[in-house]
Amino acid sequence: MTTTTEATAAQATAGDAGATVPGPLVRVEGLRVSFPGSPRPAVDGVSLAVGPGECVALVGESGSGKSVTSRSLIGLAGTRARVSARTLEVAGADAAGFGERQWRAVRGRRIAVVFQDALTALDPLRTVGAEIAEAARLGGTAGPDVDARVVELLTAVGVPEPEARRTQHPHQLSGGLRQRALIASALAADAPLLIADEPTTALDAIVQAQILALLGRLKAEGRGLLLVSHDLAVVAQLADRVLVLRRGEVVESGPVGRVLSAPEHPYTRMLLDAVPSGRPPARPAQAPRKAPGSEAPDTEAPDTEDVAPVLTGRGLVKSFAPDGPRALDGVGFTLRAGEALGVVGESGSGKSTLARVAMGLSRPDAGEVLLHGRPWSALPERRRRAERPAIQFVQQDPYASADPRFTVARIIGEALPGLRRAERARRCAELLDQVGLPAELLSRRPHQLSGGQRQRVAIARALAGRPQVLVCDEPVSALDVSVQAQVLELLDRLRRERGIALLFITHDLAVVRQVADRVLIMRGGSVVEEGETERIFEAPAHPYTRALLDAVLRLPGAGGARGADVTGRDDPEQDTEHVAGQDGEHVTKWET
Amino acid sequence: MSDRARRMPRRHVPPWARFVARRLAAGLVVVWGTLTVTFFALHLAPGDIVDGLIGPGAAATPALRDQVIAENGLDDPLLVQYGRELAQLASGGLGWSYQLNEPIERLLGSQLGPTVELAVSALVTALVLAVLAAVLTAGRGRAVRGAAGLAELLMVSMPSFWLGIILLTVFSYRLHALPSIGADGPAALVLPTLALALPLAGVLAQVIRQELESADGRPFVLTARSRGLGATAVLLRHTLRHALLPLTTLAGFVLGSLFGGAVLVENIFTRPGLGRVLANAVGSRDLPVVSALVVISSAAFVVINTLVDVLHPLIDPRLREGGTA
Amino acid sequence: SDSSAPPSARNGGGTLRYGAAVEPDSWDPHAASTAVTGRLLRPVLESLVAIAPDGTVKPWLADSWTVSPDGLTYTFTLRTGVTFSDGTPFDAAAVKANFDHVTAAKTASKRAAGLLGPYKETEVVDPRTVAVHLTAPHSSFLGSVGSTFLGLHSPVALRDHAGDLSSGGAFVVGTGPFTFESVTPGQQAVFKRRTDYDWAPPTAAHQGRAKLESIVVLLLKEDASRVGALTSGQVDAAELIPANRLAGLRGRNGVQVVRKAIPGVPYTYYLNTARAPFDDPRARQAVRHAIDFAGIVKGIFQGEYEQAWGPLAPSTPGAEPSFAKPAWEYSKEKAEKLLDEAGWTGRDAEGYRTKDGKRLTAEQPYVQTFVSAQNHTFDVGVQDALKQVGIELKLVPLDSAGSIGRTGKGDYDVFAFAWQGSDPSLLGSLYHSRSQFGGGGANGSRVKDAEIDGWLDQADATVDAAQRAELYRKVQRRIVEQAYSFPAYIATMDVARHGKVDGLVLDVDANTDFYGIGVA
Amino acid sequence: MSTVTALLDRPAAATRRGTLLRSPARLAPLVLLAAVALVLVFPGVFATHAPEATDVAAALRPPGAGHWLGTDQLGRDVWSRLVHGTRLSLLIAVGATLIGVGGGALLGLVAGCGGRHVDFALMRVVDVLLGFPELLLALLVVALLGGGTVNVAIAIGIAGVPNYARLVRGQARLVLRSEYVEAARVLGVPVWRSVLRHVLPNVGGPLVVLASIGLGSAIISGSGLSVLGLGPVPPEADWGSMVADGKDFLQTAWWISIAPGLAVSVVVVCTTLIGRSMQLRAVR
Ligand SMILES: Nc1ncnc2c1ncn2[C@@H]1O[C@H](COP(=O)(O)OP(=O)(O)OP(=O)(O)O)[C@@H](O)[C@H]1O
Ligand SMILES: Nc1ncnc2c1ncn2[C@@H]1O[C@H](COP(=O)(O)OP(=O)(O)OP(=O)(O)O)[C@@H](O)[C@H]1O
Ligand SMILES: [Mg+2]
Ligand SMILES: [Mg+2]
Repeated sequence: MTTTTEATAAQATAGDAGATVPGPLVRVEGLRVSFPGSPRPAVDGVSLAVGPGECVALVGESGSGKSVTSRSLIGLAGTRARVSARTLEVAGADAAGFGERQWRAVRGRRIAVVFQDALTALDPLRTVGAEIAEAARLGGTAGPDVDARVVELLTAVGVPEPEARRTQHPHQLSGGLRQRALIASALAADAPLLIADEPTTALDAIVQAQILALLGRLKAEGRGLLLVSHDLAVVAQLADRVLVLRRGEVVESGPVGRVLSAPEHPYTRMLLDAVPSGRPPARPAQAPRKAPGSEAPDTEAPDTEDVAPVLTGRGLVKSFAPDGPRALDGVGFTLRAGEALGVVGESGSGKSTLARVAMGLSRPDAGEVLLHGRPWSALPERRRRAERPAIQFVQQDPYASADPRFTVARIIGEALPGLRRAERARRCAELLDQVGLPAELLSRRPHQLSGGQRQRVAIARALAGRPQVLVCDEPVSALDVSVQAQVLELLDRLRRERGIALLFITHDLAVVRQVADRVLIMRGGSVVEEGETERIFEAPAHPYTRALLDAVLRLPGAGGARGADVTGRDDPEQDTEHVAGQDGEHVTKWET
Repeated sequence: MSDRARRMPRRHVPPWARFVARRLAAGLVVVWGTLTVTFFALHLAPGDIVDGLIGPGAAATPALRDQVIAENGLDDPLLVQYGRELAQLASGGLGWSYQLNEPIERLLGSQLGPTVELAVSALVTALVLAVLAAVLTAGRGRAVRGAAGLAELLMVSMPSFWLGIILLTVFSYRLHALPSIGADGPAALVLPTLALALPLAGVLAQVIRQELESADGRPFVLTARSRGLGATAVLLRHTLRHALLPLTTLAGFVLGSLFGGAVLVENIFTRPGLGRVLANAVGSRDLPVVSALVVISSAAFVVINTLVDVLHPLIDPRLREGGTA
Repeated sequence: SDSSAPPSARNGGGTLRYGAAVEPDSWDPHAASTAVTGRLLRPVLESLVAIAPDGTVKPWLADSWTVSPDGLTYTFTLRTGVTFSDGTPFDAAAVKANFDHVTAAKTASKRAAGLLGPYKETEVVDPRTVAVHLTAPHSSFLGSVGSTFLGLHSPVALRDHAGDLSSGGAFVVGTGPFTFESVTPGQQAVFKRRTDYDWAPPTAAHQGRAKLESIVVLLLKEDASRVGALTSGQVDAAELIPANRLAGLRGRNGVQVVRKAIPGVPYTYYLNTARAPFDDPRARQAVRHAIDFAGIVKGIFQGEYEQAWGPLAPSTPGAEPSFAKPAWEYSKEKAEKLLDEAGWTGRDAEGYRTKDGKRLTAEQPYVQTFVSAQNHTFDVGVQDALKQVGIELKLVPLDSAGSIGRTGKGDYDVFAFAWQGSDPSLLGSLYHSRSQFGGGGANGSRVKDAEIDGWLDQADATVDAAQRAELYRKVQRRIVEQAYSFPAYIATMDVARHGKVDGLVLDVDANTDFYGIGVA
Repeated sequence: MSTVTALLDRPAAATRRGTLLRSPARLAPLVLLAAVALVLVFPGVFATHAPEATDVAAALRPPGAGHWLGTDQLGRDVWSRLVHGTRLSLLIAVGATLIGVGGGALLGLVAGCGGRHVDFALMRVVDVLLGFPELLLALLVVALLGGGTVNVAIAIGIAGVPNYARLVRGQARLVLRSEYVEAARVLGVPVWRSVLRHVLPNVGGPLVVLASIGLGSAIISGSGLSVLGLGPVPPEADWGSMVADGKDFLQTAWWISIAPGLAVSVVVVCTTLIGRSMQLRAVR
């Protein structure tokens, strides 16, 4: 235990250890974190150090301890976490004996964090402006400057109309906007070290590029960056060194170029192999491929040609204030059995709103949604209930979509009514297994799961009732590539075997290319372009689509299966720009 | 569904104003309902109203009974009496006390002020104490929080007349620090305020503590802490606001316990006040007085609850979009 | 010696802060039911006659009076030079206005009208002479006229503010040494000295204006508050100190207790003689023998009060002197024997006596708001005492309306209450067969005893004091002999005062006489 | 090994240190309540005297050998009265709380989860109830149902209904908007079941606090009503009426009312602690 004198000394050091400290901003050796009730430690012997102007990336399997590691560095591993380390230095001070007060001096000012749960990480009762201002004030900005600083930060992270947005509450923002607001609040105090846990999961490619450019600039200014990401392309662009985690242990580490191009550990190799190719998947011939709308039936798929649309939206309009902007402005779509419709688009363009309207969770101001050709959005909830099990939803925010009091078993069990206890337990375990989760998680509560684990629980729940339609809002955003591949494979199989229709919202173009038959491109509440996936990727018609595709990052490296080019177009110039774009500004322009 | 309603162009009446107007209109119905139940309750209770009015100790002659009955129209059919009562109140006057034989305005006039004064000061004290208890113990060790929690529980479980007597004994009779009686000046307000406020503060503090503890693990609290906010700052800027919701919902409970506690506390501290009047009036079935008090109390509740319902969306923006759809 | 000092020194002034135990239900004694109204208004409202501590009648606002031989007309010659504090002169018309107000239907008098008895009318003979006519002889008339219940309001106040008198304060205007300044219900009443007062009764300790400049009466209903206010010096004197606090107060320096037994009817248990089981005198006597009154009194009142034996407290003028001593003995054996004789020989599972399979049960309704805590405790003690001889006493809590309803119908076996008063004619309201509940009386035992009725009627009609007293003594002896009722204890009025308060004496009704008090 | 143990998060440290200490602390309220329950079931075993037996010779004895908690002004044994009063006290406390919480939760849930009009109408009914002084409500109930302990419990329970109802309805409206209730809706879970599964437990926190406080205040309210002759009828006594009876003796014989007062406190403290730890176990 720490004596008072030690603590005070440590605090003093932490307090005035400013830019004068030459050493690493944070250094930890042999970090071990375990939670009561878990057989294995969540983090087991991780060592890392981040210096000024350096970016270290943590990559690895979902649930491998990336988030727990990063939280441990600011003393927030969790109330029941048992944390130990051989060495733990923060801002040059020995943090081993830190008490709450010393940690407070470190948090925000020396180390800022962007948490993974971006969608729930902001106080729902306060405006995002207030949240950012709070961080700014703690960072020393005072008085009248604060407002200006808030706007400046929001602009920096690419939030359109920052003046208007800062007065909004988190629930009024789209997922991507929330994430950007969270990043802005983490930047507010100018901490020398920034820990960013999956900072771009909810962002479209263009905005993501913008954020990455911003982070690159910060790095160039001499700030340290600890980046947690499952997106290897992002890692490749920003990181100097990379640590690959698996089951709480570092399996491989080294300079980013070496690890990504010449992986030594089989797990790393497996991970790189799992990166979606971005090329059109080799679809089985019998997979139903639909031509959009009224066009002539596809002769290749005679068995589904006369299939009536399962879910149709017509002229959907939705706005959240009487005279406010329209989150949906005349959107229509058609989804047939066995078909996958991808929805991509700008963050805040109304994708989630569309999903909620399609699900009958939100009533459109105009237009209607039909299920199996029958009214759906216009029905009273009571009459919808009977059909609910057939149309399932994976919400964008898996954290908020699970009752914090429920265990995983109950969360999934809720979708399995009428089963006997043992049967239900068996089904739950089976479903978890399908999404690559061990059955031991059944007794956990949501806050005891990693981000990717929560997301998979949500997917398992949606699948439990064997739906015919599945609406997924960013279902794989928190999954590392290997797990993501497994989940996508599962969805594809269900589609083939059971003819499930998928409405698949994602910002990840590689994923959409792999999954979707047809794609809707949305922007500002409208569909700007719609068409067969290949057509859109090969020959985008709308300038925004082109810009979006252009903004896509890809893994650099030696071609082959690993060298992924999502756009599918050969554009070596673009490639080099991306690789070199680590500290250069990456701005993509388009006309509308 | 209300999204649609909101879109409909309305004349330039702000929605909250329309809401308040609607609620106050409904409030009138509430007051009427309360009054009606009261009226019939007092008439249905066993025993004759006249006997209650005349009271014991009086040598009640049949002549006196008839006199009181005629005087107050108690021989009219119940519905006629009910109508008269309503008409009386509708005309704006509170009427005349059967039992005390004086106008109710006068009876209540001198009593309303002290009760309101006591209630408000007790409410403010209770709130301040409760928040203070939460703030001072936030983030402290288990022992400190446990001790504070236990102290709050003890406050809660103590009858206020007891607490009153103990406060009196210590501060007034033993230490001669504060007056035990009367309603003049702030000094005389201290002890009765404490007697009323301490149990209430206990309740409020418990609710706050409960909210804080369940908020502890939420992601937004983690974010706030990651900015370097201390436990107190997290509490003041974030979690307290979350606790405000159940707290304000308790406003009715608070008002009720202030009223109820006032009866006993006013007695012990010899303060004028409505509590005493009510106890007497109910005891002697002095219907006009009871009705007047019921009107006052239910109007107070209507106003408080309307206020709370207006406040809620201000506290929690998620409640601003109407309807559950 | 006191009265020989120069007036200026005597009447130096000062304020008395006085803790009263009860709050009046009405500040108009003509309408009120509670004795406290009179107790607190005595300094403001005066009477035609004054009652000396021995019960004799002395002149006050009436210099003299005559009673017609048939006892039907009382003619008062009024004192001159008396004015009400609003300047109205006191005269015969004022007296008439008051008595008319008492008996007016609108006043709905709960007590005063009863005191006037068989009132017929008041006649203004001349400004100084007033005659009150009765329809029947009423020997206690003079005594009643002396009580504050029949105190005299200013006729102007009666004319202009008849509806406001109950509110008290400046509406109440009298001839007394103090004026009623203000009242805050639930808190206090304030009285101010009248400087031109000069008509104190001969029973008073001094003449001229009062010694106190003002009186602040604090209405401290809670015993603890009242005693606490006294010990902490917030009041100078406090009345009705509960017995269990007396010992503690006596030991304090500077505090003195002035004590007087409260005259009237002690807290008394009335057994309903109109129905079984207490229509049987043996059952009544058994109950009386079964209760260890002395023990309970000692336990509850810590030895401060004494057991009572007679229907009237010994301090009441006209009380039978022999009842100052034990009139029966406490003996469970006797009780058991009497009950056996009365046929209650069986026993049921709970140990209660039975007769023909019916349990020996008695119901005692009570109104908790009107029964003091001590008296309620007493009831519980009695309950246990009766249980020990096999009688089940059920205490039935009711609200006041409910209880009046039941007592009016005679639907009870035991009923208990006390009644303050200083005239033996009280017995008429309690034991005359005419005085049933609801009929203007409080005949708790529902006694219909021809002998008692006869004596009471005679006593009412006679004008001879000695004969009247003897008749009332007969009534008292008969009540004890028949065990119609039995008293519990003799309550005393204990007023505690700080040393700076002098001249505090209790009058014939055991009420504080504010006129004589001075504060150093 | 030269592993330095770094306790990075203070609460975690506190938890670990407290584990051993805490279990008995968790246990204590359970044990105490169990003891109360035992006393309730077998008062005869614990009482040393008959509860209503007076013994004026032994009045106002302070706590001591013969009378553990002393005697009252009639010489009754305070301990035995306390023991025998347990049944009535808990009857009032638990009965009133059940009625209050049950009725309130039902009303609140229906209002919170029903449509706008249902909500509006129900909340106005609640307002009417709220407008009643508790005393009056008690009188009404007694008028309609007759006196006695059970009806007093009903009266106190009804008086509590509006408070619980408003609380539950407020929380329900919030929880109903949460995404996890939405998720349940998507699964086709009927509203009422969602309400039972998600809303009720989430409303539970403040409700448990209020309800456990309600237990004690029901006893205390009961004592207030018994002053009006609406409570237990002597010789029966509950803790509330014992407190009320003894209040005039606080200065001279404190044990008469302190003992039952403490009993009330013990029950309130224990139930609250248990309720809270159940609550917390559900979220931690
Ligand atoms: N509070 C907790 N209690 C118990 N186990 C926990 C807790 N928090 C995290 N874990 C477990 O620790 C492991 C590591 O979690 P962590 O959140 O660090 O994973 P991650 O690498 O960030 O994964 P992802 O990419 O899915 O976010 C997981 O297995 C998770 O279930
Ligand atoms: N409850 C609400 N109140 C007000 N505005 C809202 C609300 N919900 C969404 N919006 C606004 O509607 C627009 C569309 O939001 P939506 O969540 O559908 O975007 P999205 O396409 O899902 O974005 P992302 O990819 O960032 O999740 C955004 O501008 C958002 O701020
Ligand atoms: Mg993570
Ligand atoms: Mg979205």
